[in-house]
Amino acid sequence: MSGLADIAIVTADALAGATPAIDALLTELIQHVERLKKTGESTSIDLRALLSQPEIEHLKATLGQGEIQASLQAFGPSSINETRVPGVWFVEHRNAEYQTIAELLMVTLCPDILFTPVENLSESRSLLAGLITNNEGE
Amino acid sequence: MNEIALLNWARGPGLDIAVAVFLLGTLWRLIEIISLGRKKDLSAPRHKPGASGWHTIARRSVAPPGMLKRSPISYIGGYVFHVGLALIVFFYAQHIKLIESLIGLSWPALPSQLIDLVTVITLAAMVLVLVDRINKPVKRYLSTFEDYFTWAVTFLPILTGYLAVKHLLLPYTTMLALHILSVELLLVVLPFTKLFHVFTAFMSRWYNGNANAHKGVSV
Amino acid sequence: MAKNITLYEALASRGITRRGFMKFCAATASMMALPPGAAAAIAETLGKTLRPSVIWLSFQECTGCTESLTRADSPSVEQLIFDFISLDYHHTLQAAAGHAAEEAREHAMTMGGHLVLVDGSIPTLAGGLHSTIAGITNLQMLQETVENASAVVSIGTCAAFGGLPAAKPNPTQAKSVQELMDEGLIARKPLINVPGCPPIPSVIAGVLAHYLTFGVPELDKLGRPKVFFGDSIHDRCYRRPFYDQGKFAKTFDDEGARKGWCLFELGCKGPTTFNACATTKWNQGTSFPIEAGHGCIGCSEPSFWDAGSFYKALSQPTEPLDLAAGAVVAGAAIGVGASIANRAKKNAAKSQHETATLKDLEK
Amino acid sequence: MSASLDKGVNVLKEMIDAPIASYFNSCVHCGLCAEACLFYTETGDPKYTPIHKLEPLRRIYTQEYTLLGKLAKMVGLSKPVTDDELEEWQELVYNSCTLCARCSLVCPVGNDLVYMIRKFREGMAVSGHAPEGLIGATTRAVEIGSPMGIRLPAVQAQMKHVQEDTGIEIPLDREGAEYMVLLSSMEIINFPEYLGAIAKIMKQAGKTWTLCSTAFEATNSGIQIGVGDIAKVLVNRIVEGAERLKVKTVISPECGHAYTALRWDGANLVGRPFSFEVLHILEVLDGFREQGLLKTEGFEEARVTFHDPCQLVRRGGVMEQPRSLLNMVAKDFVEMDDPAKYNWCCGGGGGVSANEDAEELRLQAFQVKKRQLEKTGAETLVTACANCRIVMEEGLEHYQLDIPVVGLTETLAEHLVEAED
Amino acid sequence: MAIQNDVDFKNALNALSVDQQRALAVSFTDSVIALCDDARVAGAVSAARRPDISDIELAALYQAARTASVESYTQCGKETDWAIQAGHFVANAAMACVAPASKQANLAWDAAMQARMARTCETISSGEGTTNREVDHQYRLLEQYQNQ
Repeated sequence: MSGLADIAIVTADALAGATPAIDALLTELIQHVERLKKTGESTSIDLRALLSQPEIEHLKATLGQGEIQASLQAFGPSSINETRVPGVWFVEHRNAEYQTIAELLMVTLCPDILFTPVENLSESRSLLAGLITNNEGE
Repeated sequence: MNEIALLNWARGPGLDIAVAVFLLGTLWRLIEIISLGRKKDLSAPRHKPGASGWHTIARRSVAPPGMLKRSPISYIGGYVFHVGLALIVFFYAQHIKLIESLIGLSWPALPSQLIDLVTVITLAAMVLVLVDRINKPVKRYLSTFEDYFTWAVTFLPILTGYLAVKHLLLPYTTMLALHILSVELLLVVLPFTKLFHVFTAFMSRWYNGNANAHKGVSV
Repeated sequence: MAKNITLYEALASRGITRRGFMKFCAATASMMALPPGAAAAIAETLGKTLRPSVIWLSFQECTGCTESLTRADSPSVEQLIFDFISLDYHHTLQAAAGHAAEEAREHAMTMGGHLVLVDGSIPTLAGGLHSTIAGITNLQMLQETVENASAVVSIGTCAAFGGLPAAKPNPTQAKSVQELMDEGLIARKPLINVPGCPPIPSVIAGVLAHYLTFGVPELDKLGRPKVFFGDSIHDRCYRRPFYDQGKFAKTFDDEGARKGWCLFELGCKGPTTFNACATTKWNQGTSFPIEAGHGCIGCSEPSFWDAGSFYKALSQPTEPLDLAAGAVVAGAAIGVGASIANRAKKNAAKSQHETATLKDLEK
Repeated sequence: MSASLDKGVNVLKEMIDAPIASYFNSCVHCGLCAEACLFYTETGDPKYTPIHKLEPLRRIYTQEYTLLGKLAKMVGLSKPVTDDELEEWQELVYNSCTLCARCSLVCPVGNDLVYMIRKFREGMAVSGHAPEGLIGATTRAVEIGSPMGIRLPAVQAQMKHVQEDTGIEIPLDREGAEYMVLLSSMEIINFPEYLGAIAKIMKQAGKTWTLCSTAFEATNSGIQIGVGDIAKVLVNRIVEGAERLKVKTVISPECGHAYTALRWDGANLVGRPFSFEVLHILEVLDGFREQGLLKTEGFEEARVTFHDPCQLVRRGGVMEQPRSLLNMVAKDFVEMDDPAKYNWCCGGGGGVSANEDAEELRLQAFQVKKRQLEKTGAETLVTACANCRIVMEEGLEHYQLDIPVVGLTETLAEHLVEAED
Repeated sequence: MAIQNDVDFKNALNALSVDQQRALAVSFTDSVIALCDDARVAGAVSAARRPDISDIELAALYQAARTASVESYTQCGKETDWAIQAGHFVANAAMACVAPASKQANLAWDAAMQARMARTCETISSGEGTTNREVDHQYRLLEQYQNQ
């Protein structure tokens, strides 16, 4: 061998494209969407526990991009995107080093993490007060 | 003792002991048999083409006229499971690896899907011959504990091997250990049971063929 | 950092917001291979749990386990968890040394309820004097430390199964924590084995997180958390299809190797090894040995050092057949002996032969 | 009388050799030998499985000549062979075995079972377990010179009778003749035409031949009962006779076991190669045919088939000759199923026909030959063994089949071109 | 014409019709019938004399004679009784007498041969073979038959 470069590290591209696992997941999603419709109950699925990285990529491409693209800056960046399937969200959490620490598929009207935490409201008042500029003379 | 330790024992000391017993037994028994010798035939020989011990070694692998019809299961079942066994033992990649590591020889393997198929067929054939042994009056009459024991000792390695490769029933580690252990059992009992016919059958064919070839009869 | 604060407070003090914390919990759940639904429960418990006191004991080991953990770049989830726990003793990491260090440990012990992490195996030959710290043997130190502990986690294969020090011929009679408990040499406490040489850092952290949130996780026969050690490398391996198709690399530089075929014949121990490498992967999920073109060496299994060469297929013998030659000689000897006896008997029969006549035909 | 189990076991210890050891080690109890044995196929009784007939011999082998067998005997796992057991086995070793060797031909592991039965009989005989009929025949063979009690005068009377019929002189004790012709008692008694046939054929071929006053009997009961020592005595008579008359060739008659006894066992019994050649009459005739010394005219109109005598064909190696000879005189010659070396025995060989106890079983076993025969639709059954001939006559009579059975030699003789003198 | 040898004898017999052959067969057999005490044999021979005998009868008689013949065979390896053996050949001769016409064999010739063997056996059993000439007797019988 002339060099390490010659060792083709063939990752699972061998298996790119739809796989039984993906199809299974998609069928499962249907159930979850149904439940969401009936009972309003949300579900989230940890993709990394179920699929290989290429599968996740493929699924991401399959589900596509919907109307909402939110991004979050807390303990590293996160992207929270609704897919072109209403009610199905793709959530990816990264740490400060931009390393993925969780990839989730959520079936919900709106991912909880987008809601303002009630705990934070306490500081809102003072923050807002601090924002009020000079109004003496009343 | 956990599975891994069992597997390591089977792959190490176990195999060492089994092969040793096999070699010891085989040499001992072969010498014990051959050393009984035989008298020289003083009658004037009659030479006929096709009549010799070597011809008989080959010829006896083929069913004589009419016999196939008389006992189809013995022949078809027998052929299938002997050929199948040979293919599995000598043409499965993992086994060739083993042989290579023991004696340094290696040859191309058969596709493992084919071996899978052969294994299933072989197992079926073995069950068939067992049923035949129980059903056929003659076979049942002749059969002793040894006949059923040796059947089991031959059947187990194929079965456990298949289950291991297919990851069925038990964790691979355990099944692989059981597979290797069952093969070791086979090696140990082979020289001391009717399984020894893997060697003596060829001697017998030769003796028979040679004696009759002296009379110009190709048996 | 004060001892009586919760993890949430600890994180908040590092400027991590509520959303950050929720995100952290989600990641932790994912790391612990729990359903994302559990994130809420984690958030709740971690919101309440106080910093536990942890004593980390290193015995016959190579510091690889500590390395594995500490090399993870901050602020990874692992790091945060270790920042959270009060690591009262770790003679490699702690600033204090000598008597100060030992005092820290004794102080932590006396309070009790602490968690003990162990890496390295424990020598038992000659009272265990092959490895001592500050004049006491590892065995004694473990005995004392475990006495009032709430649980023990064996980090790495040496602590979990004996590992390298216990490999043949095991000159120090090194034992695993499990063995010592089974033999009653140390007090029996809840024990979690996190084998691997080294273990995957996020697995170590995941186990700790699980312990802190939900207590001792479900374990397999070898005391390993099922969530991480439930599947064999082989079952989760992306090269598995090639195994099923019977496509094997024969050497490390052949066509098969380039095509990324199965490494079974090159000695991969994936089928007999249970660990999370194939899913969690290493270096923040970059890859794992098989992905890098090398077979699994089975480092998270007992006595993996004694399983023959790393490069021998599972179907191959672990050691040369030493008895064979002797057996051949012995077999020949027995055979010749038997044949001499047989000849003698046959000749005796011949000499006893009286020519048979008509009167020999009837009694 | 001095037969004893010890004598039997001792002689078996002498007999057991490498082939026997190899055979017993090879058997996998597949039972195929039974399918080849007419005593099993016609009765369906598994006890007639050839390998089972050898069970006592097997035990003696393992107990005497294998370490494990000795051990098993010591700890009582393997019981020693008893007199009662051998008595029980008499039926299997004698009554239900014609030494036809069909089993030896089909055994997939190659076991020569008949070789073992033959040796086992050595032990059975001297332990006193041979059947009365065979003992009688053997006694007459040794004391009178023929198993059927025929003395020289009877032979001479037949000679005279034949001379009168044929007008050809039958030479006796003619020294230096090329051929010495042996007879079997059966021919002297039942088929004197055989002698006439020889006379005519020899005349036509212009060969010198003779009978021998001290060795006219070819059969050898010693072989059938299985006592080598006695067989040796009987063979020696022929060897001495042949050497006294300085003949080139001794002709064995149309009797299967007489041929194998002389041709294949003879030299081994006397312990030295023969100074003369041994040929079966059919070998001689076929030789004449090839040299054009055998001229025939006309053909048998009837459809004929040929029964291969086991000892002559499968055990003797005379296979093509009967066929080429038969084709000289038969227009419509059909083979039976399983011809030549695969033939089925008539059921009376190996001493069975001389054994009253075996009669019923023999007739039962004959059914296979009956089936074969009916399938051919033959009107005449030709064979070349006086014993097969009578056994089949009886069988056909028993099953009410009206098919004449004739000897090949006489059939040829009837078609000889009459020498004009 | 005088019969001198078996060639003439056989040819002469061949020239005869089946019924004629049967008649001669009977007379050949008669001269040795005394050597056989089997009723079936005697019965067959006497029945064969009847010119009006039917084929069915013949078949039955033939079967009976045949059974008598086979039963009187001396088994290979059994002690020989020449008297019984003589009877056996008489039975064979009797078979020829009642052989169905369908068997295109020479009945008379077969009977003659069997009769001769019967005579030989008788001479053997009665000690040393007396010079009995069944042959000539048969030639004469044929001549008589031709001359009547």
